[in-house]
Amino acid sequence: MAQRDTEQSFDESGGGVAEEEIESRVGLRYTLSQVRRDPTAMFGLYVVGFMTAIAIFAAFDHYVLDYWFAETFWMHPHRDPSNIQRLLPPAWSENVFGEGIWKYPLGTDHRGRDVLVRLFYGTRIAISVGFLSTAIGMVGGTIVGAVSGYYGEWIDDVLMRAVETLYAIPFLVLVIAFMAAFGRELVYAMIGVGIVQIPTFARLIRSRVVSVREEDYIEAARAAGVRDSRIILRHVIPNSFAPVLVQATLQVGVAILIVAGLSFLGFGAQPPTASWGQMINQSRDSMIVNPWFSIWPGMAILITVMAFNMFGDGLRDALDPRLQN
Amino acid sequence: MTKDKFEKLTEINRRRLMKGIAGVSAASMAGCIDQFGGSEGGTLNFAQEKSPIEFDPVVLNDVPSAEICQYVYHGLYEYDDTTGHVPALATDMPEVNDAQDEYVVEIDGDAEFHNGEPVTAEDVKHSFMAPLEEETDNANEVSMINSIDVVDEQTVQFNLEYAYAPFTYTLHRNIVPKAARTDDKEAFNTENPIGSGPFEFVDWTEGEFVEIERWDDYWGDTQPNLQTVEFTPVEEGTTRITTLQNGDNDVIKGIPPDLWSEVEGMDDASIQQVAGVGYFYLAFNCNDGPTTDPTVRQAIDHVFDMDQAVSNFVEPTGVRQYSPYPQVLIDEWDFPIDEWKSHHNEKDIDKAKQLFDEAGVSMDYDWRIIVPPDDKREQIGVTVSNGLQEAGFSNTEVQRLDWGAFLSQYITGNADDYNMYTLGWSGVPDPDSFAYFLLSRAEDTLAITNGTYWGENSDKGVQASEKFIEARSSDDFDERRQLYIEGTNLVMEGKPHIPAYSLKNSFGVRSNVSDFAAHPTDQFHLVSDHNNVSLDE
Amino acid sequence: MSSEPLLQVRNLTTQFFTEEGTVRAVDGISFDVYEGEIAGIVGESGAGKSVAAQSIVRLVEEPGEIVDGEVYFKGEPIVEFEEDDDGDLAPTDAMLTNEEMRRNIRGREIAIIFQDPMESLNPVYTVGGQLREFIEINREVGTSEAKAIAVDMLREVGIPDPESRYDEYPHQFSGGMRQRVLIAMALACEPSLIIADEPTTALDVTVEAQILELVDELQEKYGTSFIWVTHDMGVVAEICDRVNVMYLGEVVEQAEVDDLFHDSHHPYTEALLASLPRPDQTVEELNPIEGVMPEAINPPSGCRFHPRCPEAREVCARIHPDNRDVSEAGERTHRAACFRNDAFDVGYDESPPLEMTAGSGFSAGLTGETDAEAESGGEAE
Amino acid sequence: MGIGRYTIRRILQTIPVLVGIVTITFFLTDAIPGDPVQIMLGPSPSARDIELVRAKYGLDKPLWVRYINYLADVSPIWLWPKATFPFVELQTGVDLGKSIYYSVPVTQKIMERLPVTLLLVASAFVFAIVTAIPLGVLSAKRRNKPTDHVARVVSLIGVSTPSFWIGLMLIIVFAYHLDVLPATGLILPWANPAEVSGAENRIHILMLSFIHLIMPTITLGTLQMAAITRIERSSMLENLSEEYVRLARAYGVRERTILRKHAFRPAQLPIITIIGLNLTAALGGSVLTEVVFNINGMGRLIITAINNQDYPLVMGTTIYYGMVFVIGVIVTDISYAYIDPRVSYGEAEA
Repeated sequence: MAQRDTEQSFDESGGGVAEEEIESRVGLRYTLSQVRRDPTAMFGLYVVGFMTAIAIFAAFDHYVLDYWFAETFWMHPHRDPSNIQRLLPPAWSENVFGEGIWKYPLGTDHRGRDVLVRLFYGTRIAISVGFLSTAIGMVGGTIVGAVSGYYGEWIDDVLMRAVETLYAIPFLVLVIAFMAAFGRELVYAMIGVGIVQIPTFARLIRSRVVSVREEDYIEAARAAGVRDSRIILRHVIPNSFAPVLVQATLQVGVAILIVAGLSFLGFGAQPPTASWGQMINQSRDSMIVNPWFSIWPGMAILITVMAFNMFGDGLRDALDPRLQN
Repeated sequence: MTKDKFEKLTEINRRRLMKGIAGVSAASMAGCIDQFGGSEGGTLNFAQEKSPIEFDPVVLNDVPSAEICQYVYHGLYEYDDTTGHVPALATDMPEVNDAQDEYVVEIDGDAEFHNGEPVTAEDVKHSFMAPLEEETDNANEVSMINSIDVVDEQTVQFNLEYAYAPFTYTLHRNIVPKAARTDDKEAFNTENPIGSGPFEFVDWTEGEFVEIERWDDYWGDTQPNLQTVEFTPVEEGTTRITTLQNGDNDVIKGIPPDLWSEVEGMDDASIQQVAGVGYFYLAFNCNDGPTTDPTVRQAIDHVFDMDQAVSNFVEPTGVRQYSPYPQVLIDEWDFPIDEWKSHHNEKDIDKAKQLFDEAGVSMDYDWRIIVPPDDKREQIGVTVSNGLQEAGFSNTEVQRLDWGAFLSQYITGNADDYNMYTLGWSGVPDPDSFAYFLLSRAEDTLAITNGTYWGENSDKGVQASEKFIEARSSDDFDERRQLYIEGTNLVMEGKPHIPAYSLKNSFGVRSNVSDFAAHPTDQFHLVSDHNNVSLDE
Repeated sequence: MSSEPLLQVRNLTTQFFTEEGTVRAVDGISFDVYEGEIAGIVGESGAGKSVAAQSIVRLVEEPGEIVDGEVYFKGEPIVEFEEDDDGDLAPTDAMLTNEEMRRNIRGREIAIIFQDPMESLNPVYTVGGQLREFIEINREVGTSEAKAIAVDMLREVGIPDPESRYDEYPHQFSGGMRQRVLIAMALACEPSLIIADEPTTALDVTVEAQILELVDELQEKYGTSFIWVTHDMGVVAEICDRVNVMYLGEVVEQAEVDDLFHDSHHPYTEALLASLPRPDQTVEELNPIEGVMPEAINPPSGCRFHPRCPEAREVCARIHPDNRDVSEAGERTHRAACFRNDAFDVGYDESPPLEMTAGSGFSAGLTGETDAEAESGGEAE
Repeated sequence: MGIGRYTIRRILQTIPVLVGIVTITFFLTDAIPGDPVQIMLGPSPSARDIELVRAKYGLDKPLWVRYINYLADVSPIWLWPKATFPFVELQTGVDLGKSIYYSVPVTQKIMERLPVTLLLVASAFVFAIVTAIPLGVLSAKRRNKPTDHVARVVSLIGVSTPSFWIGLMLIIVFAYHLDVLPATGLILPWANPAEVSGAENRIHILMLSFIHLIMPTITLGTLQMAAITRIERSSMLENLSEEYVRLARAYGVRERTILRKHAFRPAQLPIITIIGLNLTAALGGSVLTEVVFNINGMGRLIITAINNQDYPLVMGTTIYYGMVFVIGVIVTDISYAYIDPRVSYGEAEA
């Protein structure tokens, strides 16, 4: 009979990147131990770790050292070099603006700044917005989903309609409208992208909670007079943590893509702060003459998002062995 | 409304200013027959930078729409190949009274609209009065008109509120048929505009294309060679170049600086360009915040090198400009440009630091530079921001705002909104167009087109402002010149602006297009007394 | 009963090659099925019953593989191995190809009924459509005739108003009704042998009884042979003619049903019999045999049952008993693989008894087992 | 319960969502800084002008009054209270107001642009489905074989690449360097040949339309293609190990038939669901695609509206986006019900 238990409602779940309902019968620790045996997932994790390390370092240099490190040992990511050589190609090639030099291994941008150093410091934006917005979505979605699933009835109805409403307006449109209303700065991109992720998490959590709600130990806790908030926090949410973690990993990738799209449209980190989407946007005018300036930030996004997807896929597979390779 | 409206607004200013300058004879129009004869017909595909949105000159308020309307409509006067006037619907230059507040214009008896109706004095009156009566968005373009008298079928008299030197430019306004327009204004604006120009409006899909077609019964002398012209908006520079390269478009307007060499290198296309009558600048908030102090403005001028910035980010699509006046005015008015040029400062961070120190600006100050959504101006803003950081400030912010937000912010005079902004102004070839609107403290400029408040807040500013206002209503060239020089000297010293550059009107033109003419103020001419574009097969 | 068996299984060996190692799910089993009889295969979850059943029609899925043994059906070699030049085992040339299996054997000669009627019907097609398709394939009849057969068959298995229910979807049928449909499906193809793989496990007890009755009736009527795979001795008693008891991939006892029940020769069989469910309890609630069956990936040495066997002696842990005839002279054949029987001479009686170690070391067994099954494509137990 | 009743029930369920969309849109739009009247009138409006225009657009009333008014305007039916019998007044029809920037009714503007976006999104989904389903099936069939690895790498890259970047790269390569595909615009296949330059008849239009669609479709469709491939693969794998597939196999059904019928059809259920859900992502993505390819759809309309603080237009476009999504979800739900009989008969799924 064991197999039937795992068959639950796959039809509904779809298994999409955005909307995967993951059935977990095993704990988080077991999941992680499974992941460790998946080379693809581990590769993803290493890349994620690498990018995160860069982001943390970049943030440290930005907030604490005020680019002391960059200026002393490398180049300032925003400031114009004293001798501006614009739109240079990578060191090994040449274009109409000149021949690439090793001082700028990946070439220079439209202001003559080193593309590599800007990619490096742009990691901070991608990673931080990816993580923080997903965290906002996760926390918001968890609260909404847990409350909705736990109380049911009209609270559930109201919250779920609200969630559907949020989901019904295309993410990008909603975030753009949100940023138009509150501001184009990064922090609003973060909040906006966080908000649009709430439905994904809310649904996931809710479906878990609905099934957990009827469990004996919850009934027992309730009968023993434990407060609802405590039941939700101590019992219901932890029980759903593993699938949420998987979803969150995949969502970080989605968030990075949305933020890149926003930056591309001019909503997001404002110049001169380097962000990948904005670099692509800025490269548009010179794309023909120096395509490298477009290619690098695109690759950076691709690799980072792919790493999150690889790791997230691995986590999901570990959590749900039916989908394993 | 956005950059277009704003530029259009300023562009239209060129029409309302100046009088005594344009000594171009009306005769140049006569005898302009189609001397190219040859290949007639064909469709010219033209890529605009933005989509036009309306075609009724009474309400029209943006550059792309105006670019098209100039071929569908005629004004009483039009530009010659540079910035002179030639009569179009008028038979001759206007008769002006001594007080310079009455203009009498006679209309060409042959002129008629596409619907066969003759162009009458009533139509002219309607074209000028409708904006005021209907309170259209562009009504301020004709607000100097007190009344218009229909003298007879062919003669109109304009009575001005005050002597307004550049009024002949106002007379460039396109003339609409009163009856056809008032019949259904909505349809006239978007579906069925009727003018008296060499091309008829055929079809328009917003954002997609506008098609105009040669009017075979054109009353004028020069029949266009082109059969149809199709305008397509292509906003993205790279894409525009691509459509030029692959032949989707024969002419594209606006070449981004980075792609200049690419277009130059094309085998079957070339660049046509002419200096535009415009002025781009960095302006300071002289009303609030540290930039009220001239020392600080001086210091900021030292944190970067405008020469360098313009050379990096604007050239070759524009040229460095050292005063509020574009080259054409420098030449015509013989302004002391070398002296003004000497106010340019090289980058000198130490000097800047010293000046900041003198002025007592805290290194923690949050600098805020707002820029409109335009790459070149943004780059200038970023350059200043970088310079400030080099000088030791850590909190500098460049905010690229949408036109809507930008236009509502840059005039507040509030340091929380901006310490500096970059903006452009395109005007008519008269110093008034730049000095009065950008630097005077007149009621209709301060906090409206002048966001510096300089004319309000400092002695020098007040003095300069007074001179500019005075120069406006003077009818004596030498007196005006003197006033402008004195006022501008004060501007150069006080630095409410740091002049930056002026743009060229640049076009990528495929080699099968002949006789295309870029124009300083009209952007380009397809058919006129001096050119007639044709397509070689 | 004819003397020549309909199906002969000899030393059939099926293994699953997983990352963790080789699972010897079916480890050299042999049995016969004669025409017109119902042969039972009985054992606990994980004993390899279902894999054995699937191996007979060669439906073992990746990473499972039949590695040795013979299966002859009406003399046709469904499975046949020989040593190749290198001494490795390889299928013989005579062995039926996959195409021949599909065309001539599956459905047509040997039909199968799976454990779970809820999952065995495709939810997006009508019941009748599915029935008709299989009839068309296996009886080479046209669409309308197949439909007629299908409706008749539905009536035959006791589905009321079969004409209208023909067009309904599986979800509109109850579990018992679906199992009837599956039985109809099997019978409609007129096979010689039906393998029923725990067909009643998922049903509740009253429905199970009805189904068993129905099968008994139909089996008599059509004379079809059955292999009835189950873990339930009660079912065996009710329906089977001959029983094979499996434990950890091996047949440990083999006898006519009466003999087995009245005179079982293997402690495992005894334990199974002791666990016969009463109507007021479900099978799961009973935990009749101490401990959990070890994993087939690493079976215990000697007799595989010895860690759980109350009568295990030292010798049982050392020597592996084969399944040999333990019947007295003149009795019907009765095979068992237990040293208690006199047919073995390994010194069982002298050997010291073992401490019971039931279950120890296998506490995590459930999870592991589930995984292994999921990996293997699911041995439905 | 039949499909018909199911459909009606689904439609009724969307009403609160639509009200929610209007509400969110209204308050979000209201929070946009800047004064639309200021922008509308240009730099030098007189005080009188401002007041007039404010009144004209109803901007002089308090927020909640405007909200109620707007709700009344956009809902097809609305009852206003009134003093005399029957104490309510019926207001019918949908009125999204007039665009400030374009000075035409918002609905008219949207109706111009909506078909373009729908064409683009539909084309992207067709592309995604047509490529992803065979790829996913093949990948599942040849699990862990080279085909599968290639398909999985492709889909992994597909879900990880920013769509607008794909578009830019396509433009550089195919429009600029190879000069084989047009870089801008979209031509509707039902456009009037007389209005399209270079086209004389319907065939020309269709060809032009197709050629113009290629790059935008790939740009917008790649993400969907990759996502659907991934789901198709796992769904097929899932179904190939289903009991009913094994049953079919046990009854001598050919592998091909199993792949194409027995496993395939039920495996499409999650695909339908995901297409419905991903519609929101695709509509959002179309904003970027339209910007990259200079296509005048809803996406560029909303950007223009936001940049010009055209409140009625921002609200109108957002509401339409929501409506398109809601309708899309209903359509997918109904097609789901069509494929999966369990849904329309109202049986709760396991």
